[in-house]
Amino acid sequence: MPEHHHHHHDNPYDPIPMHILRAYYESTDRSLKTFELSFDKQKDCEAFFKAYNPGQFCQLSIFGKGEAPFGIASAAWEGEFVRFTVQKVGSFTEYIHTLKAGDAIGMRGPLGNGFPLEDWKGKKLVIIGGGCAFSTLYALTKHVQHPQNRPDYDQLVVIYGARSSGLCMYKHDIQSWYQNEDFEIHQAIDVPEEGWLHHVGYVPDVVKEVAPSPDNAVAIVCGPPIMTKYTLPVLEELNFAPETIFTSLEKRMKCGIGKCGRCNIGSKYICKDGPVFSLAELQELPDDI
Amino acid sequence: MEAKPKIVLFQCQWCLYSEPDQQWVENDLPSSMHLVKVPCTGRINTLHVLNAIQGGADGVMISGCLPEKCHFKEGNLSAMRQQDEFANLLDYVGYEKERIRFVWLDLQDLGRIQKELAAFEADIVELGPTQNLATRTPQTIRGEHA
Amino acid sequence: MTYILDKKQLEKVLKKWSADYEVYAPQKAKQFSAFLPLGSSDLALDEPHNTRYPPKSLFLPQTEVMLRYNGRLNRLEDVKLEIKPRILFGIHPCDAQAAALLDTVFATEENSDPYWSNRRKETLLIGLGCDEPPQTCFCTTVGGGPFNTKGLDALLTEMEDAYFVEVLSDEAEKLFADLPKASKEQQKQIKEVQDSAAAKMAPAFETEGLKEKLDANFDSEFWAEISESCLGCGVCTFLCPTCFCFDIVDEVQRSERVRNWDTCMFRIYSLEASGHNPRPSRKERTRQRLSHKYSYWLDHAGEIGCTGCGRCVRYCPVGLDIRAMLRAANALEMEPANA
Amino acid sequence: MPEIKEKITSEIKRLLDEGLVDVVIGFKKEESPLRPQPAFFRKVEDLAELEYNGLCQNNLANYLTRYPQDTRIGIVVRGCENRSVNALVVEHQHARENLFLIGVPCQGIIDIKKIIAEVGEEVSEFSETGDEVTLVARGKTHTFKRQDLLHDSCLRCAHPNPVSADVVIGEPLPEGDPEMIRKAVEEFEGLSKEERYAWFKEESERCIRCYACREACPMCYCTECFVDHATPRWTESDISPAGTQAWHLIRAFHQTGRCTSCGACERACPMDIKMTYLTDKLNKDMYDNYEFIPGMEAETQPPFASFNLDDKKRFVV
Repeated sequence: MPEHHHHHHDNPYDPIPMHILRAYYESTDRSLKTFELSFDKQKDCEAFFKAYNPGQFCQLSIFGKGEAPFGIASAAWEGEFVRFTVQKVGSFTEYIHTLKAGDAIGMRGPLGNGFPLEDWKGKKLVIIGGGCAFSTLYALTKHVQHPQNRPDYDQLVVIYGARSSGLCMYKHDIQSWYQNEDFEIHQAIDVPEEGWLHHVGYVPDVVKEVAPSPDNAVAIVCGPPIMTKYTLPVLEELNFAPETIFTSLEKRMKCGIGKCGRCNIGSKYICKDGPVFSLAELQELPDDI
Repeated sequence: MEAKPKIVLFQCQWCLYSEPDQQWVENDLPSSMHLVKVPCTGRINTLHVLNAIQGGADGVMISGCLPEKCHFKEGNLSAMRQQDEFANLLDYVGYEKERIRFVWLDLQDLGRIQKELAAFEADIVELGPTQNLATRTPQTIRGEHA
Repeated sequence: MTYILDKKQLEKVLKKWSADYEVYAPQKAKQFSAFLPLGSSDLALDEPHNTRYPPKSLFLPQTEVMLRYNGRLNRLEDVKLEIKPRILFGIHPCDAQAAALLDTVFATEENSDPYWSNRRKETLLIGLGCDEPPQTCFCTTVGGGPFNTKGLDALLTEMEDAYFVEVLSDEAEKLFADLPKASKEQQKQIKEVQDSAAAKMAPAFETEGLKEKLDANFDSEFWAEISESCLGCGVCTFLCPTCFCFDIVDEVQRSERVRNWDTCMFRIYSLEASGHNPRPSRKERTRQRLSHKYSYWLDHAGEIGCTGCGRCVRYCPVGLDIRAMLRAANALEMEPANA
Repeated sequence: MPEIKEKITSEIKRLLDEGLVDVVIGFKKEESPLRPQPAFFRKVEDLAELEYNGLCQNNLANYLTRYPQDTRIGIVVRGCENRSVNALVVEHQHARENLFLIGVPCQGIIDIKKIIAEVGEEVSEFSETGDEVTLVARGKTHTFKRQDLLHDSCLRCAHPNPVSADVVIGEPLPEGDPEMIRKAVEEFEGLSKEERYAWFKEESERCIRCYACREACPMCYCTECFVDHATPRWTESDISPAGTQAWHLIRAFHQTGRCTSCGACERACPMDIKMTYLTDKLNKDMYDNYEFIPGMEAETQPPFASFNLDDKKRFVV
């Protein structure tokens, strides 16, 4: 009989009972929808926020449909809810899109390691996102934005690209960021549109154009694989060291807690050891993505 | 058999029955019968039939157009070859092939679908319940043996 | 403490334990022996090798109902996890070692797997050493041995008319305390039997530096060569006592969330919704299987994730032999990674 | 046998030397004489490893679908393998002109499970002469009649000779008796339905869903198998009775008019599950209803790929 640890008796496979507080479309083509979930039970709420760190993800769970991982798009200070933006890509997300306020949903998390916020204290944050993967970066920005956290970090540069203005997420909030003096915000869309006042072009090109200084800075890149692939060399050209570049990986996963085995790259499990990795860490891993 | 046998009816959407019959099938089918409309009997995969059986159906009836009147020319005949042999295979492993019936129907056959279903139901009652093929039922923890 | 269990007393002892435990032991089934609840069939303790189906299934069943739910409410219903205490009698040391290895995956400090852990903490492993190890076995190569005690609560060594029982845990002590104790002389005999069994097993391959070879040759054509005949079935991994990968699916008609053994040898294991597959061919999948056992396990637990039980060798439908594959890996050059 | 192995070797050498093929699929020796392994010869030097004997238990046609159509493949084929190749050519899985079939009349595949049951797995030597098989296990010599060790499907084999090989090595063997399969099927059909179901249940529910049967079968080449299909999910993917029964029924059914009765599925099964009684039944019906035997030539589509208005005589009363 082996020694067993009994830190808590909860079953990590049991979804936390949640319900939908608010659901609203994020994009004009209705492919992106944001859900804010609140907890059925106060103790689950407390446990969640005790553990939560921006950059983490949750498994959303619908009995009969299964589970899928989604990055958390809200900061703890925003209230006792958890925000996700779900892109409609398959049958599971299609189903989630049909849910409305009041509907029941299950959630497991927070899972994985978030951004190493402690290590970043005192530094400038260059936040680079594209598409719906920007959601966790939104959570990060919201977190840093809070008056209590803001003094911990130096300048904040946000570069956010979407395919078109209609696909830009969190529009009203991001619009308000422009008023903020210690914020540098760059939005971009892929092709020109009438009335668009910001950058036009792909994210790597915008990064090149903005050319953030690597001095006392870390860069955080989250986006579709192709965007990440072309952004990393731009950052290296700008003299960001691999230890100061961070990204978040995605892979097929099931359990979310490092047991079911499928999301590994070499000996690292994305769900448990990630999803956030520094470029320096990634360079140590085999090409198994 | 205490309760009425559960019957799944696969109906080709092109071989509509006469209007009152179709009305009956769509609105008044007894609750022990379950209607599945398909674009052509040729579209019915044997997996559909097996699914119905494993889902608890006591009998499966497939209603298709007459051999030379298929909307897609010969979907019904190609279906027949497969469904016939599938029924033979099920029979081979102990599941009576009489529980799967193929009927050829035409628009003119007024009242025939009711008669066919009633006759089929009577035959299934006659056969009694079958234990010979597992249905999908909640599992106790299995796998702890080989 | 070492006790003597007379073979003639065995059935009686097992029956006595049955009052307080569910006792499982290898028994003869129609085709081959398997771990079954005591009384299912005749005991099969005399077979030269392991049960074909690994006893990991007693901790991690191939199919397990994790949760039951009410689909309409989208809410959980309770599934009882507690089990009656168990004894696995006659488990071979390689399988016991595998259970201990898998504790590092499932019985973790954080996010401990309750299904695994509940069964493990309620189960005593009474091992039976192998005095005639078959040629497909290679436990001594990977740090085990035919009389290795890792993971066991007691180890039996078969002698002429009796089993000599080395008790290794307090719980097991209670099971055997009534039996006569072995003398010094008898204990020496046990040692001789055990040593001679281990001596019969020649090292199958070199493990020193193997991890480095595998890591360095991640992109090598070697993987395509050794996997060319691989069928891509799940025999090696499903029968493996240390393979633990699983899939989680909702069985809709049953309102159950179920986990099933899964395997890196299947194409769909790593296939993503986008259609992208990081391991598109048997080459990448074979690499994952071998690297996991002989490299990643070392990073995770400091040990090789293979106990040399020989099942993958015995039952591979195309005769692929992991020992030959690893010897071939050892013969590779140390090239820079990601070359 | 040794002389056949030599002739195969020299034929492959010729094909490679003359640049007629890109790869030749055959068997090679492995550490244990019990387990020769499928092998892929691209260089003449590698031919020293070549093996050919009754223990070569896989159907090599299985590997054809892994190569692009324009790969020129040489392949060692016995009767069933030749028919599998034909069935694959019918289904356009490889271009016949890019295949070179080295035919060998087959005396039947020896079931290693039968050997292990008799003498254990510690076999150090294996040899065969005519109808006799000699094994050395744990230093002891055992002699068996080949017939007593043959795999069950080979005992019922009707066509041991290659039917369309480009070259045949060895003398043709007498054809088998097609009644053997018929008799076995009819014997099963003669049982009561409860007995038949009890058998099917016991066999199918031992399944561990490893899909070795699927992967060992040359005709199971679908990119996505029905059991792997996500929407809709056709069957339970676990080892519940309904899941395993569905797998065994539909796997067999998808072989209707395509299976060449090679028995590779059963030999691959780690749980010793019988499967050929299902495919034999389907094949028997295909012959009785449509006079079709899979793989006898490389032109005719199997019965389920076609239909005939005459069918209605059978189906419409």
